Amino acid sequence: MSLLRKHEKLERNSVLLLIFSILAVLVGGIVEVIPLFRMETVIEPVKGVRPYTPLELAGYNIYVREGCYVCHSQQIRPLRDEVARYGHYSLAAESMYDHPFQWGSKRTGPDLARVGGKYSDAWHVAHLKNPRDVVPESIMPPYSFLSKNAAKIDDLGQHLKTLRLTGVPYSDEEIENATADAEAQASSDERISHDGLIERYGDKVVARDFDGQPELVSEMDALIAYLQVLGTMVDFKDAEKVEESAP
Amino acid sequence: MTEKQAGTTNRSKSNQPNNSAGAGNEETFSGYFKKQEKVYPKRVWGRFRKLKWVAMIVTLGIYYLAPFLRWDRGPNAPDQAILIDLPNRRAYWFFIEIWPQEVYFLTGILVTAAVALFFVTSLYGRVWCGYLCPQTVWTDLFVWVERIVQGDRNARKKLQEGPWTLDKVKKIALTHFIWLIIGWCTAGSFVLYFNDAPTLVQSFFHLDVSPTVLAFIVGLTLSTYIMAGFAREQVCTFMCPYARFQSAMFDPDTLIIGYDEQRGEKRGKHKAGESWEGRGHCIDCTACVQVCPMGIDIRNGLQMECIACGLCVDACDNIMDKVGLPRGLVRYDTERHMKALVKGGKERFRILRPRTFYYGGLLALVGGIMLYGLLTRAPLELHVLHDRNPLFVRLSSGEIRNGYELKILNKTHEDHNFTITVSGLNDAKLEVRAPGDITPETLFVGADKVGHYHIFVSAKVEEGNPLPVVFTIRNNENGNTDTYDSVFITRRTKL
Amino acid sequence: MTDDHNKTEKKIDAVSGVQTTGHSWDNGSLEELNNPAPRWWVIVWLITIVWAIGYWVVYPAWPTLSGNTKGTAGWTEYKKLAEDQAEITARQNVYLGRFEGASFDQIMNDPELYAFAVAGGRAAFKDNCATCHGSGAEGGKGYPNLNDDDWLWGGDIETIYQTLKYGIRSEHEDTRISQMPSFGKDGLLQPEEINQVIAFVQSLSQGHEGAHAEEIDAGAQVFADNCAACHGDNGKGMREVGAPNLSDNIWLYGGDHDSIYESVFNAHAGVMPAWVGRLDNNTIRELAVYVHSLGGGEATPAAEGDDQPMEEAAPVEEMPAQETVKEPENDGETSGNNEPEQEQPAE
Amino acid sequence: MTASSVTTSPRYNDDVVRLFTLATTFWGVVGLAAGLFIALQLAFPQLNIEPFLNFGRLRPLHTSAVIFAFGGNALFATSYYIVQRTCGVRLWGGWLPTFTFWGYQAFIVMAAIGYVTGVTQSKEYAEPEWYADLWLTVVWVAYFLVYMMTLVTRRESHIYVANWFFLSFIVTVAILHLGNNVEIPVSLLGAKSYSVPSGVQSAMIQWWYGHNAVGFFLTSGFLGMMYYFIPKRAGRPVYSYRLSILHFWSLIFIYIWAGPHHLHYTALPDWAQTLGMTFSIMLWMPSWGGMINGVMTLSGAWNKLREDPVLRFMIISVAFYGMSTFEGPLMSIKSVNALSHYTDWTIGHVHSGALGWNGFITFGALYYLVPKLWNREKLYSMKLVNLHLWIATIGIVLYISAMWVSGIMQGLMWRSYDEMGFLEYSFVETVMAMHPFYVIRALGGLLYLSGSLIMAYNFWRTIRGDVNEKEYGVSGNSGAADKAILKGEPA
Repeated sequence: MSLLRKHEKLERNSVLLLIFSILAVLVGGIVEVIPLFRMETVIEPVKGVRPYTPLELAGYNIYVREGCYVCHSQQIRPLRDEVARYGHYSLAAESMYDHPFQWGSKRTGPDLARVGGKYSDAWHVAHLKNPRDVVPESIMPPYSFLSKNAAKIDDLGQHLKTLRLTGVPYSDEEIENATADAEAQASSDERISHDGLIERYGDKVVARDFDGQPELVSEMDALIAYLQVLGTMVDFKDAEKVEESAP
Repeated sequence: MTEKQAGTTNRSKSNQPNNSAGAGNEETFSGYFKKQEKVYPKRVWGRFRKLKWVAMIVTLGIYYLAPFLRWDRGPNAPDQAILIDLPNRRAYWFFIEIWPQEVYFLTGILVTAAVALFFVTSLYGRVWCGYLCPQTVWTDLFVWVERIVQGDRNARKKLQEGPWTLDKVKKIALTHFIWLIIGWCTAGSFVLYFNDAPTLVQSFFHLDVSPTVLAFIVGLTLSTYIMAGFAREQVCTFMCPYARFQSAMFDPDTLIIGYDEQRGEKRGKHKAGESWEGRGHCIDCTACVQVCPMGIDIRNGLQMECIACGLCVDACDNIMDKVGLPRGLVRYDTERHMKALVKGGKERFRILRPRTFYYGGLLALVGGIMLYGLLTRAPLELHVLHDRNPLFVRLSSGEIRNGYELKILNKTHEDHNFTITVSGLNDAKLEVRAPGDITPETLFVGADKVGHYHIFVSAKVEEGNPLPVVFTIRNNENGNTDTYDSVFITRRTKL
Repeated sequence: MTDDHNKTEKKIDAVSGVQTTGHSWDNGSLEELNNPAPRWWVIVWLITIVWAIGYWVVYPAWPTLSGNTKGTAGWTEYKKLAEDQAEITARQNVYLGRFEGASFDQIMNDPELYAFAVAGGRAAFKDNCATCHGSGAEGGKGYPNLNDDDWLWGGDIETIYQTLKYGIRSEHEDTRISQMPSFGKDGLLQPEEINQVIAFVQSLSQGHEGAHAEEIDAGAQVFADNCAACHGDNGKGMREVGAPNLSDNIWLYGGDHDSIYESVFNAHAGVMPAWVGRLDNNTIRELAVYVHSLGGGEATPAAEGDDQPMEEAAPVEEMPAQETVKEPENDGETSGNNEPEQEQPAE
Repeated sequence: MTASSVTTSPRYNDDVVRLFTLATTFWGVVGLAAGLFIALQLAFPQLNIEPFLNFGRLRPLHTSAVIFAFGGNALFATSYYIVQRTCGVRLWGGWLPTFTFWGYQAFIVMAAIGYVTGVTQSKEYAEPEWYADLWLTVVWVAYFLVYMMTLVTRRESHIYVANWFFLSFIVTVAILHLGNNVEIPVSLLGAKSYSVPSGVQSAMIQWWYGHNAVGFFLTSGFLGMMYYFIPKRAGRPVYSYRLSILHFWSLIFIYIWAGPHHLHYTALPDWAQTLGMTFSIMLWMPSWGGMINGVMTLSGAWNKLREDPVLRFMIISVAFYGMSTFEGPLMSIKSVNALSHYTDWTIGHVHSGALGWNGFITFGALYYLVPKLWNREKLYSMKLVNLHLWIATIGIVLYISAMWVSGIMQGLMWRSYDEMGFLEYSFVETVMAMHPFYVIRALGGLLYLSGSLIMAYNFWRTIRGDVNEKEYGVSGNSGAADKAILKGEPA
């Protein structure tokens, strides 16, 4: 029986057609997606990557909310010009706590995977308020409202808890202290102790009044805290040896 | 083309009537896939054939020879008239020189080309396809080679279908060899547009070319060989999107090739001396079919395959001359005109119709903008990028200083010195950080180069919002200027 | 399906002469021709499939139970990156060779070498110096701003190089050292005297104000007795000992009353690590040119103007700079630790 | 509404098709207007009005409005129309089709309000948050039921090829939607959720989804449209039944693999990138199978192109389909992608597909449908259809040529080194260089939007029952063929 005759069966039986269609479209996804969940073959064993602090997480959520990913990538490709322009190429480990990933697909603006520490807080504040004040050629939208809005930090514990369900290793203590940690991280005031924050998230955590408004933990504080940590977690002096053996 | 539009594409009917069955052979591989029906266009003489030869000689001549044209641009620039200099990121076209920032001219060219295609097509149909498209021109050339080596239509057909004799092997081998040579020349010429032509030709003879050049040559040789030698009309029929666009540009006033059915039918064989009464002028000699490079029968009306090359017109005219009838049984005509003739009326060609004006106007507009851009192209351009980090510096004197990255684009072919000034600040001091004795008044930029300088502007100003400043660059020798708007920043942003 | 009118009658399409499949829909207005597909279509498709299979053989392609196929070429995108970068490094090495043999004087007058040094220095700065001095070298409290025109130890290229190489109060034996007394903590000055001297010092940069004239005068005396030895009679500072200029608008530890009080009471002694041994000499020299280019760089003092390449003696007494031509012996030992010690200078 | 005055065959449920047709037209204008606005924002950043009308929030609004609102409604309208005609039965499910209409509009509004107020998952083309995702699932299941059960209850023995494509589109989009939206809400009263996969896995799943949103929403579904309206409008049988079979199965099987080509040179493992690239190349011919079948179907009716602008829309759309499905595999080649990715070349590519293929085939289908659905003898004006065609075509030309050139230029500028081995351009210089292209692009968008407004006007007048007397008054000399075409009948 020819192929055409066999195909007639499918054409005459809608359920069969449906089943074959489903089978046809399932294969590719299964082969490509499932093996990626064997983390050890995908994520390099580098040191330093930690979950976001509550304030950084609040910043990440603002980044998501404002759709920054539509213009900024967070993925430095291993191409020599990108490495020269933005720094060490991105590792899978560095976005392992991003739910979802923020790699982006378009660079209307520059890549931000390693923007952390590149510019001062003051620059970020000025730039976010009105990009053209500091970069006259910029076409980025202004975000001055971030300075005026208080960051919503009272429910950060709930956010951490949700993320723990997805596999981010937040401890009970971190969840409990989420709001306090966020407040502490946004403050330069010496009267506020940063010890708990540092104990929980490591001594590389940057805690200061990011937006120059000590009286308010603003969305600006949160976003800048997030931007300033981007790409700074892995110490590449260490990582290079690891990469050799990486997948 | 008339009411009898049903009688259209008849390629299979006329060329391969036995392919219609389907059912019998559907179980074999070849039942699923139809082999290309090779077309053997017969030789033809006439007006349009001449025009095609001229078009071929002119286009191929330009293509193969243009890289060798020279154009004097002075000592600091290449003297090749048409050159795309990728390493130095410049493109030259006679008097025009394009820098990377100016490739929007390329957009202009693309838009102009598209509109021009629409324009010409709506007036004259697919004449681009018939006369100028590379696919057509090279195919035409390859067919010519085939004919020279293997003979005309019937000889070629016979050779192809005949057994493999030594003679056949020789002829086929020679054909393919010449095709490859042409392909190689085509590829070679392409590469010449990206390199200094005489130098590259020389290094060819020394077998000293880069792998990139070699890869391009191999790739383009093969693609020319395959496209013009084998794929041929299949490209136009199945693959080419422009063929579709052009067909969609047609309207009843578009010139297309048409068979005058009213005059031609009823067709039939005709012996010399027989009366023409009661029959049509078409003697069913199939000359129009035999010469067609697309392998169609134009008498079946407008078909998607038709590239409007006019060879069938020539073929038919020759026959009409022989049998003593007026030419034009197959001719370029418009639908409206033909319909009017059927009704006995007289409808003239409408060259000037609204679309002519739309397209003409659009073409003039885009062309005008391009021309304006080219004519007013500044020989000097200034970019001033404000330093981001730090945004400003407080000096020991209490003054505030901002840093800027200057880029001075000297698009002339001479070295020049420039002066930078800034306005918008009181008592602003300008300082250049550069090796040697360079001052803001003596910024040197080499011919056809970009000068990079880092400058500092300091002024005694109160803290406040960013101040708008304007930089002006002036050529010390010829006085050309350009300006750039930037800002002077004086404080860290607080609320 | 329920209504199975037999429509399997195949007919020949009048226009094309091709048989239809006999299926029809929409009251017979939709039919299908039984044309075969064009052969070139399947040939090109097969070529792409063959090509893909070949690609899978050569490159990493299919997941397996334990990992994935690696491909015969041993290709990874990171290896490719290294190859591409080597091309650029080769290009830069040409300049590096010239740079290595050139004196600062030659570098500062050669546009290419200068541009090369600034670019190289900028890259090295981000990796090594930005941690303390900030990525734009704008400094911070306790860490000097390298963009301005105020220098503790001198801003000509040789001195900057010297500072980079051996550091300030670093562990290197050739480092420059000075120490301001802790006037308050050690009881050298009474709080009242400190306040007086602060009034005086502030007046140097901010001008005299009538209301405090008395206090300023008293402070002037305290200053002359205790501070002028290092900071100079008029507070202009003394680079030989790294004593800052107190009469300008730049304050490393803050210029308000409380900050100055703290500085006088406890004294500061900021530390700059020695980079020799951590970075190669070319990089240190590139950094020197870069820092010099930031805007505060000063001209080399004319007197020393011989064309000796490399290091030239810095005019500092305590520092036996002449010996610095030889590389220290502990060169390799410290290279494992690339992080500069970050000693907070405030005691 | 006007539907009450309309009497089409009672055999079919055309009320819901009419609703979807109107929605398609409406959302088309909205989506294109949003596109024009954000295009202008890139050329003139002063147009950003923070916070609600910033580019970052409007861009998803634009993409969702054109893909899901315009394209989705078009797919609903045409699939419902086609499945009834080719199965010879009324839509299954009584009120269920009407529910899919209102349910789907509710989803669109829900999503749109979310974007503007900053409720987004930040996954391209899957931005709506968990509550909207859930709602869409309900609507989609209803859609699937209506469609599938209509097929099951059909009165024709064979299932027409358009329905193969529609069915695979509906079921695959369901799989993709569920697969890419595994997320946990922070609280049941709040909009925010976190996706379960993170990093690499989240990227791979997202582009498995994202690419096949193109593959099944914008390709498979629209091919279904093409397979009905081109043969109907041309009055010709489909060119090759055998090609239909071959290219349908190869297309749906291979398309799903191509997702990783959006992640070339990222932290995604090399092997997955290789699969994405090679399958994209192998997808070239299966995609072109659709083009060949579309074009060759017209081969016996080529002369109609001169008279029928609706058919012209269709043929141009197939040409654009062919162009973009060639460009796609080309851009999936890693070395090409290294240059093109992150630049406007991608934007140009997407729009040659979206404006040229999806837009034009939809316009063609709508021009066919409106007179039929409202039982009008002909469209209000054929000249306006022509005008729409020309304006939109010029708009596309401006758009894609600007984006091609700017994308390639930007890619080259990013990777350009000076003689000393340092990067030649700072990023912001490439932004400056984009400006002229952004202006040209916006101009192209303006033309395209104007065309769709002309279409909306034409529909409004047609539905009202108007006929442009002036235009048809002179139709006397164009003969019976013209009249037949004006009625939307194959001549």
